[in-house]
Amino acid sequence: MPPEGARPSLPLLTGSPMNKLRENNALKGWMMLSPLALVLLAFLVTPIIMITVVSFWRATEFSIIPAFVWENYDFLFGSPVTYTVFFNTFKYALITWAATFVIGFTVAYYLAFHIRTQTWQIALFLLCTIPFWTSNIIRMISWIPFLGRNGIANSALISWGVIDEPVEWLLFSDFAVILAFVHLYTLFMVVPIFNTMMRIDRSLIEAARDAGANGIQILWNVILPLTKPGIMIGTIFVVTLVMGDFITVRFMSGSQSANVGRLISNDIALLQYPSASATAIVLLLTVLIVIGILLRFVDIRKEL
Amino acid sequence: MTMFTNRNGLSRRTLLKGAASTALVASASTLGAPMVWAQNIKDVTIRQFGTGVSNLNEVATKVKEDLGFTLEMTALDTDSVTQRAATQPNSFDIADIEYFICKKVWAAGNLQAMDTTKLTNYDKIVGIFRDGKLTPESTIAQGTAPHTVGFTSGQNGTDFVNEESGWMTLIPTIYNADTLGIRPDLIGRPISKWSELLNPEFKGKASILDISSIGIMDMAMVVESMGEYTYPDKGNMTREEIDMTLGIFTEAKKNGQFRAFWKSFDESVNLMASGEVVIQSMWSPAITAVKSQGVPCVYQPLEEGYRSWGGGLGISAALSGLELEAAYEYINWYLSGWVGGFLMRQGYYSAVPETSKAFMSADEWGYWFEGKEAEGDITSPFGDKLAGTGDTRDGGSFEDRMGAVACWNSVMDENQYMVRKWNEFIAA
Amino acid sequence: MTTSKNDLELVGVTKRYGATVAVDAIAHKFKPGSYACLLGPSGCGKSSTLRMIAGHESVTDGAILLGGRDISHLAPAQRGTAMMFQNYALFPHLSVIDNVGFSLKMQGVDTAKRRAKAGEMLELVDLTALGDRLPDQLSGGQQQRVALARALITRPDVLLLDEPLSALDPFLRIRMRAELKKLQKELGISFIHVTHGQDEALALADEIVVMNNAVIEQAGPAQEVFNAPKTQFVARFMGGHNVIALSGGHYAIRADAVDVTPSTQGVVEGHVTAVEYQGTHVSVLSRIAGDQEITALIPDGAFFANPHSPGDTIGLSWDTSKLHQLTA
Amino acid sequence: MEPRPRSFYVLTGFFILFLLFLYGPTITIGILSFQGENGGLTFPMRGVSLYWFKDLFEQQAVGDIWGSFRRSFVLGLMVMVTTVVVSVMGGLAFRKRFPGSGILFYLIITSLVIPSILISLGVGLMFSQTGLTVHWSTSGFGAQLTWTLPFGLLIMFAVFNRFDKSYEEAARDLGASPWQTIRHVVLPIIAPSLIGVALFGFTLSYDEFARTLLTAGSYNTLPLEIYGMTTNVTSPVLYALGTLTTVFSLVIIGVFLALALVSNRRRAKAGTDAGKGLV
Repeated sequence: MPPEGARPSLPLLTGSPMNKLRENNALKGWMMLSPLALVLLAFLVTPIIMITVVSFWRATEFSIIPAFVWENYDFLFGSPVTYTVFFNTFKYALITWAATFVIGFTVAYYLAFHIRTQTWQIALFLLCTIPFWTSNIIRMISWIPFLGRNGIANSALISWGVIDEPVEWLLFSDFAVILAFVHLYTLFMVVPIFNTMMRIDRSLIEAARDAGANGIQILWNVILPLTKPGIMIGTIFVVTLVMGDFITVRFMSGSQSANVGRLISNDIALLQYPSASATAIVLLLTVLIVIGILLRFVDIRKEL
Repeated sequence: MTMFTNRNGLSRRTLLKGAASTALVASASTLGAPMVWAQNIKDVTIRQFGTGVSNLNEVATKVKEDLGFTLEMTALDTDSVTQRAATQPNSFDIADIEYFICKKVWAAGNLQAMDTTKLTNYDKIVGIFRDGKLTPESTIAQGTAPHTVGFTSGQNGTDFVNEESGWMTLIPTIYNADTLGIRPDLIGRPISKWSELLNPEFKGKASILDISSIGIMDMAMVVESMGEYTYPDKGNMTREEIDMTLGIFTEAKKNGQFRAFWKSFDESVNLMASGEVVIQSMWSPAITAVKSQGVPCVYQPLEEGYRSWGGGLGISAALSGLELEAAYEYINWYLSGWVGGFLMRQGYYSAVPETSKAFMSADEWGYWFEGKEAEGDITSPFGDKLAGTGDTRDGGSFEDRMGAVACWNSVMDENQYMVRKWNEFIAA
Repeated sequence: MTTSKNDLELVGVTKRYGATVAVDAIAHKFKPGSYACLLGPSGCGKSSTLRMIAGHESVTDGAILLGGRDISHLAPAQRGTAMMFQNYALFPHLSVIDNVGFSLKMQGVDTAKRRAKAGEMLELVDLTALGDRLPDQLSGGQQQRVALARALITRPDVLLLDEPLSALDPFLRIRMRAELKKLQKELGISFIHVTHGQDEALALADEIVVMNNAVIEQAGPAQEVFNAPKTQFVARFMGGHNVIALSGGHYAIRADAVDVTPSTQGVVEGHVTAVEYQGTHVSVLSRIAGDQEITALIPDGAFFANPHSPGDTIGLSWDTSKLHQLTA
Repeated sequence: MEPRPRSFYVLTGFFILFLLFLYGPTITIGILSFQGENGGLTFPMRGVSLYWFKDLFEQQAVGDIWGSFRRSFVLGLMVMVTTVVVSVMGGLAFRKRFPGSGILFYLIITSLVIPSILISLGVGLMFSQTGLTVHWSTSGFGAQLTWTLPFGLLIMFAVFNRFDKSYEEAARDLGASPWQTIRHVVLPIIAPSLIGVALFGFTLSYDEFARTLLTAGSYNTLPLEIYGMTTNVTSPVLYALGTLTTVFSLVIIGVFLALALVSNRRRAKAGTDAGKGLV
């Protein structure tokens, strides 16, 4: 085949040969994507279908029975606790998002715009990532000696004379849960925001300064809007990680609070797979709706 | 031929060896000469799983030493244990589970009944696991008492029978009587009733465990002790009783009575040792662990008695042939005393105490089993000092403790309802 | 002496990055209200100079005076300068009209007024119809005009242009050249335009400042710089000149002042090495004694009447009065 | 040097606080892992010793740390290789739009955002209902890929968005077959990013907990083992393990960084501009 054959712009290649070429593209594309498609089919699509099916099944103590009943959903929507738990899930997601956003944006901004050499930028960035290589579970439980009634934080505050009695809400509280979330997931915000910021043309900042914008105005009118894609990607990570979590809430609230993930994991632990499945399906739909809304603000494929 | 499932990637050589000895076994079995395959049993690997309480690597090491075959241990938390026993029959050969879990999973058909005639020490197993009575005069406690789920009607039975039928579902191994753990130094006064758990004095400093089938029993003990209600059978509540029980605790939770709920052994230890909690439901080795950190902690005997639990070994339904023989041999070895002594020296009880006695010093036996004052330092099998001269065990002797059992961990008919309500309680 | 407000003067302006000197104590007074080009090869310091004037780079030493006041340490927006960036630096997230009105927004001007003002500016650059588009929906030429409008809306005394035409294709470049020149005349403010193209500088500038190695080699009216280069560098860089080493030193002579004659009749004898047809002219490159190259630019009629090809021996002659001695 | 604005110092302060926040627990773990022989999981320190590290190398009362470490390591490598290969193929294929590519793209996004416990539950159910046995190298492997592949693909999308296509066109003009173009032009240019994908693939797998929870079968991976240990172990050996796994992770990062450096240096030596093709 002559090399020109690869150039569809040639007038010769209209009509059927063109179509053939397009088909060929699809075929080639699918061949290249077949391993990916197979993995997703086997370990994403089929499990979701499986969960959907099982959510209509019945369960006994130790086994699950194929059926088509709505009782799992009835129970789920019939219990006031479900609404509390979903509310909690959103609450954790929202507060964690706000905190990780403020911290992540500030850190990324500092690294991208206040650190001048690339070597230092990379070095400081790596410094931020190191703690993320410790096992999540160990990182989480190590807050306990820090925040406890007789923990480091309370001892320090007492010895400084800030407080007289140990502060109880540091541990086993919503505060502790969110603190752990922020600690675990801020990097997921820093990375994409830093990445987008690094791609902002520095002359835009100069142009803004030229136009009389002060630091805050530049931040608000230039950097923030241009960082939006990174913020969105970070938001997607943080929100989905928090909404799907079930371990952090358990450890850090001392099992006193629950989010949807815990509801599911408790059901799983008690072999109530159909009930867990129904909750999981509702959670999945919720997450997908939230992500769908977020994706309206950003074209992920273009912005990467 | 089901004898040699090529499960663990046996090499061709072992397979050949196996085949040869199968023929030998076949010809020799009539002569009653199991010695022939004793050569071969070294190639067997038995996979056991259970909670960390008894799935100890020391046991596996000792098995290799004494019996020659390999025992692979996987330690999981209580929920995962139930899950695996019920849903992953192929992932284990021996299940080390609790009796109340057995009630859940036996009907699933994942385990096979065991022939008591093959158990050398069957006659020495304590009464609790045979007819339910510690002594002939004992009354049987409420809940899932081990003997009620310990026997099935025959080799292929999926039911439970109340008499010693010769076919056991689980071979009993370990059990204990649980109560509340307290920090005497932080409480500063005697505690004698279960109801103290909800005493507003301990607001923000109490805890219970977040394992529904065990937790609900602790709750029931508290509710009865408070004089709120007397259950016809704590081990088998009605929906109303479940609602009422959890209602009382939800109220307390909302009032900030609890500092945390714990799900794992380690959490309960840390809560107690760090002073986050001063009174909570607890397991005996957890008390030991707190004490070994130099923190005063008492496993407080209470007026209303103990909540008890028992565990045993079940054999996978898939097991047969040489591996089944190995499993029986392992179980017989398990009951022959070494493991019993090992467990008793940590504060549990052995199902066959008299064989264990040989593996304990007189002082240890006196302290742990007879409730006598220690004559010297009492150490755990791992070398930690647990008690000094003159100390006595919390709750006294075996008879005192196991004789005061008020209920057993259980699975009730309304378990599913209870589980959902429990889930709501945790989320509330 | 009167100082008009667009009187820009550089006094010993220096820029050092660590040990590297980017701009070495340059001094120059720009003619007010004129079109000036900073010309030089890349790395000569012209961009740094422009950015120092704009306030995007600090001045290591020296002062920048505009209308008599020292602006060297003022914020960019307070200097009375405005900058048009090389790649235009249009805000990709803002529409054309919002880009143009950006500085007004920064001053807190309300939306209606801002838009009206921006509209006027767009009219000036002929883009009224495209106000609502986003920058990446515009062609290069349109983007450039938006950038121009955005810079001019601040009513600067001096407009600084950083290689503004480099991103355009040749046709557009020539058209924009004319427009820039026209605009400068209309507005009557100073334009300082950085470029590395001598043709661009010649076409636009009233005044050319040639920079090399962090210093100003020569500054003056375009014609003067072209016709009377002071140094070898300027002569070569401006192009159209031959630099010849003669007994008295180095001399420059314009290529079109060199005649091709039969080999014996010239001032010197040369061997043709290349012949390039350039439309109106033909350039004849030849090598003379001393391994020097000389280009002669011959009107095409004259050349084709008496053509030469590489390898020919020819004579080269010139009017000695057209020789121009170089200082360095 | 340009003078620093005041905001720089404020932000530097903020950044230092952020680092303290990040490192607090890691440092706490680090310090407590040197706890004396009789010390507990919390402060105060009772002496300083290497006892718990030594203890880590002896047999624990329960579990099998080194076995689980070995499994996690092997699984990490499996996931890493698969992620790199599949992501590159996916990244190449996704440069053109073709029928069905949109659906697949949304599946990738779904895979990225789906709560991990759903994968665990779904894969577990799927295996148990079809009578298959869950095992870390089959179901666990697949479940982890649903998390590492979207990551790898997102990185590849970012890489190919910035990939100058004229390199490929040049290669094709010079007579390279499509495979040769990929092998000799595309892959060398994107190699540094592939190291990144590999690092992500390995560490995401090595640290994955929720997706492996119901899919690992009889043998624990390291995070499951650590989780198991939190239920049974009450000594600082847990922290020693935490410190050791952090150090191990750092070694892995170090190896990858060194690889990147070496490949860069070799390029510099060879005097090529490969790797610069990303604009």
